[in-house]
Amino acid sequence: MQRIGVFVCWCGSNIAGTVDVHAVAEALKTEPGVVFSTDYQYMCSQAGQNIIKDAIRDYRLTGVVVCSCSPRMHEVTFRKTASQAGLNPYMVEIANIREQCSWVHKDVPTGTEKAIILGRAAVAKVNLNAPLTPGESLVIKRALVIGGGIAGIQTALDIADAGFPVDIVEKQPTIGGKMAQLDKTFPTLDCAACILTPKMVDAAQNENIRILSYSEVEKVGGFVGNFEVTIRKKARYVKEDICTGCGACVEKCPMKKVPNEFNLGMDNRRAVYIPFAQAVPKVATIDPNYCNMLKNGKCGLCARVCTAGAIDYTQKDELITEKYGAIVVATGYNPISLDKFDEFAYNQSKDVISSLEFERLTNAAGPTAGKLVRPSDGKHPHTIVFVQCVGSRCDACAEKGKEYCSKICCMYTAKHAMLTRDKYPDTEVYVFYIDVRTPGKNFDEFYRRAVEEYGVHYVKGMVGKVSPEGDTLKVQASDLISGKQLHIDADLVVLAAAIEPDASARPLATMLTASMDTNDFFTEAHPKLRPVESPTAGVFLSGACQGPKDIPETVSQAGAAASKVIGLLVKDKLTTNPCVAQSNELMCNGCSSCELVCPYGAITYIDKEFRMPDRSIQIRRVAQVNPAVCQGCGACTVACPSGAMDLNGFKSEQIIAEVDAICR
Amino acid sequence: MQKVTAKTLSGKAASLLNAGEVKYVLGWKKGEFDYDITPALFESAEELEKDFVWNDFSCANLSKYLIKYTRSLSGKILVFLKPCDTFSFNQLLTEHRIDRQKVYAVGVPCSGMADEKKIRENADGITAISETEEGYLVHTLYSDAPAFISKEEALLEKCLSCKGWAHIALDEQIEGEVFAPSADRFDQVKALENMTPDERYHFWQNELSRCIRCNACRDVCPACTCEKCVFDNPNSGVENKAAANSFEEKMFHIIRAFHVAGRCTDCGECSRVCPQKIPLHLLNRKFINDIDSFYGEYQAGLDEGSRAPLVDYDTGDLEPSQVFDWRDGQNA
Amino acid sequence: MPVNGYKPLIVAFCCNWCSYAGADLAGNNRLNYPADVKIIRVPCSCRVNPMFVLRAFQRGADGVIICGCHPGDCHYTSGNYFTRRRMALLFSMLDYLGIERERTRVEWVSAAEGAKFAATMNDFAETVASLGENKRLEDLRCKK
Amino acid sequence: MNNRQKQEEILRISGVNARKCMKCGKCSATCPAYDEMEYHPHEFVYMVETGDIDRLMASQSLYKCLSCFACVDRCPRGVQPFKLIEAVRLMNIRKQGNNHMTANDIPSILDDDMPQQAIVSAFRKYTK
Repeated sequence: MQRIGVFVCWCGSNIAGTVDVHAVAEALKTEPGVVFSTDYQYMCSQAGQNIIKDAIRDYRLTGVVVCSCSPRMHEVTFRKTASQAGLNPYMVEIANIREQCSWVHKDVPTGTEKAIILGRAAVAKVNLNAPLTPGESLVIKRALVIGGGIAGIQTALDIADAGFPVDIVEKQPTIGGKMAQLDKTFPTLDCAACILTPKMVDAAQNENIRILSYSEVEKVGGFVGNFEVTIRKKARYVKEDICTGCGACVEKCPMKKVPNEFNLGMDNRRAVYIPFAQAVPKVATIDPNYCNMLKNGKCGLCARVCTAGAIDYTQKDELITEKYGAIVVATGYNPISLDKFDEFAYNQSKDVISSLEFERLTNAAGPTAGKLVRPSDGKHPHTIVFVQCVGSRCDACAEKGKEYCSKICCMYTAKHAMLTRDKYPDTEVYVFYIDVRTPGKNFDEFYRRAVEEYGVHYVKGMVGKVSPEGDTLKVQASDLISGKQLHIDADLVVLAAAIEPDASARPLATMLTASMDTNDFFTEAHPKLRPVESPTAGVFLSGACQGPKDIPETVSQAGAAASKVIGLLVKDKLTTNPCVAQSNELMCNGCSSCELVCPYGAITYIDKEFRMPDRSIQIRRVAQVNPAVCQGCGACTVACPSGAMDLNGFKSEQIIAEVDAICR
Repeated sequence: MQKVTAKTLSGKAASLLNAGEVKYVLGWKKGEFDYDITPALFESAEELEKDFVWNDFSCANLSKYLIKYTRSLSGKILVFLKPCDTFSFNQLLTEHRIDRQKVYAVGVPCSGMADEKKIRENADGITAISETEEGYLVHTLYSDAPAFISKEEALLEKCLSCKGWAHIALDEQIEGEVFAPSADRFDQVKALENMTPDERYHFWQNELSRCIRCNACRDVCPACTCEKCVFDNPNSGVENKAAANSFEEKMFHIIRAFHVAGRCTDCGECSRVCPQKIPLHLLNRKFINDIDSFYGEYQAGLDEGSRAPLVDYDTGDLEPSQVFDWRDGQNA
Repeated sequence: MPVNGYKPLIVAFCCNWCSYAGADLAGNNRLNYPADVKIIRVPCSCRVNPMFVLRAFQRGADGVIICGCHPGDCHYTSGNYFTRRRMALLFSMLDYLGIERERTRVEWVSAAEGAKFAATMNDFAETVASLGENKRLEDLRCKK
Repeated sequence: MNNRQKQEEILRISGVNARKCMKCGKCSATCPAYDEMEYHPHEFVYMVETGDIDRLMASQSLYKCLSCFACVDRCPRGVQPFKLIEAVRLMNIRKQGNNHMTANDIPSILDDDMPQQAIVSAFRKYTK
């Protein structure tokens, strides 16, 4: 028989306001096994915890029931308290009489009655509790970073600097991500390449970092400290270790009309290509969709000109399986497709472009070598209209666009407008905005500079329509301050497209069993207190995969994610949750039902000898649970017809006792 | 009357025994009465000669006994499997319950089995039953002239919707014709579904109130093969022998049906052995019908190694809240 | 929520990661629902054995509701998919035995859906209260 | 009907949630009849939202709306300004003697360029 102590918390007036705490303590005194019962203003306070510790010693308690807030809040606290007093922490149960009682019911009699019943259920459960001891699992001291943009690079560098090996998996032929495509960065206007490319080189040269470019994650198994990940290294038909990146193949390749994705299709590349001059790894890649040799066996020019002999048309995708202790998701973002925004004529006119395309047009390494010209005729634009919030802040029911604010558009549009006026003072620049959102260090100052020093016309209102007419783009917009409808003949219209998570994020989340919100952004473990951790243990979040972010925010989150990873990897062992499934071999049928429902592959079978009553020996197949792998969901316990499988901490007997106590 | 004779089977078994190919033979022998044919283990040709029975009352599904015997006996066991029994055999192989190496499986074509309960319904004090081509002559204490009951009238419930052979690798198959099925096995389930809830409740109350918890259904069921039944296990939270706890007494059948759901081959043994004539197969068939219609047709034991529906899922599965509307739509 | 003065007894099994957190959120936001609802915490909805559901009815519960993460969002990847099959079959069977189908329910409530949790419990409690006391399961074997 | 009731009536008839408006002005930016109007689509929404109903009901702007639905199509918040205008028009027409058109007005409007259908639909729209 257990000796149970009951501790009823007032939580100030949070509980005591709707629950007669004395009555609860009094009523629970008569429950089977209860030898001590009391109440106190704040059980979680030092004084409250001392009451529990004293009672455990004075009354030789074997079990503790705390009637208080949600176990999600203070179960850990009270377990620690118990263990400080020498009681096994798993002998503590919480009756949730705040969130699920005092806060949702209005009158004292109802609240008190329910609190007593909830307390009774907890006492019934503790009566059947058994001491549990956490196990241990080894931590593989290697991290995986998925995504090689600035977020992934920064996370990898920080982890590597702490001395742990890191793999970066990047699906493109080079790392660098979106930042590599940008021209200048707000609000300091330093050039993106100047600050990013040294980091890319650092990553490539860091002996703790292995870059798996042109690769994708295919399968994820295992658990925190011990993930097993299969990575598909796509065939690039060039031997990465031999290629010197000289570019001779690119020069000779006769397939010249391949849309260049790095410049968003505004110019062409060859079938064999290096995305950009500072690519890391600086290795050529053959595009199998365009290469004549790969498509129909005719050509082979690149192999002939390659002095290193790096071209290999027979290369196949390679599957790499590696073990990791931690995984960082840094899959980033993409601008949304503008196909649905007919009113802005994005698909009708070449001179209506997205902001990312504008970045490439003004980038010295871009298709026009940094000269801002109209994509249609190469002429210098004199009137440029920027439209903000294209697809951002849309109603959830609207078919196009996203509900959220994309966060970065206000600032980069201010940057674009300012730089245009700076370089081409003869241009008129209009920015149509709904609100200008500039919360960030030196952000508003930057925006004001665009207006005050550079004379950018900021117009409060939206563009309703863009119609291409001959050489010009007729822009019809409203100016809400003056109450006029404006008609502007523009030469170039730039749309600040909303950003969305990369399409690879959703399937990846499924593989990682990490949760996502309705917009496909990864969910953090706690929006305020654990912003870089996914709720799935061992999975961390870095950059825009978690929500729209600018570069400084991304970098700081990347560093934060890295420090969390380092904190995990420095441990040699993790204590495992002892609330795991356990198979009673005497009752196990060996039928495999549990094995088939286990999402973690924690169950295996062995043949075991059993001594029968007649002294004969029988060999039976029985299930065994690996406690380090089991996460304690309990799916197996229901699949098991004989009830041989049970879950520590949530045994069938305990749950039935709770049911009985509630239904008494 | 069976088209394959008992002599054929016992002769086959005896020769294998004598040749040392098998050490034991799992078959049937006569119990107290002519209609009471029970499973039996034979160790010699002489025993077979003396006791082996194969007739319309050899209903018992022998596969379940193989769990016990493949473990406790050393040496190969010959087992006779009727077409319906092969499903149970397959299912037990899938669940790793039988050591296939120790079994010599012989498939026996079946011409349909007789339901002793149907015969006894109209005849008290049966002294003997003799088989004819068309049916059975029932001799009783109270009449000199035997009464006649036709094979169709006495046919066992499960034979009305015979499934034929499972896909199975038998060691040997006796040639012969299998009784052809005719009825839709879900007719009664659908009829019940179309009743009002009150009607259904009264139907089941009437049936289940007769249960005496003799556990015959559990003991005969080839899916109920747990090392220890939850209802016998003090740690399951539901164990109780006496009726002090009302749970076990009343919910036994639902839980039993749930535990075999997706594994039940619909062999009908539960209803056959129930001394209170409770149509327990209607619970199992309800689950089978639901599984077939919600998740696609599935026959337990049809193929060895197939994944049972309850240890499987599809991301697009029907929601529990949609089940009734969906089925009402199907039945309408 | 008494209907005609009758207060039902409702047992709610909530998974620790979504629905129990959703219930906590309902509390944080002070969203009222009837005190007739008593929550039992389980790690995952797939821990709920049909025996627990039947046991609750046996012991006098008038309604049983199982809440878990939305399909696809299970903390343990696939637990609620199994729950969905098991409970669909179990509830269908109870209906087959003549037990009112409105007494059983499965609802997916995420950790962010405090309002949905409260609304679900209000609705379920009202439905169950309007059915009155559950005697059927208890009486299933006792023909009067 | 007091102001509050009128506001509620308009919202009820139109089924519009004026509070969803984020004042971006895309409706007015897109409106082909903008220059004809005293109050513009975004102002309609704002006036209904703030309960400035009488001025709106008295305005001729109501009848300048072409019912082209551009504002409905392009509103990023799904507010449907046109439906509000239609509702205000209805409110006007429903008042005794407030028909915007009578049968007697038609002959003077008719000319060869005017499609018959336009007359019929205008008559339907502007009279009770």
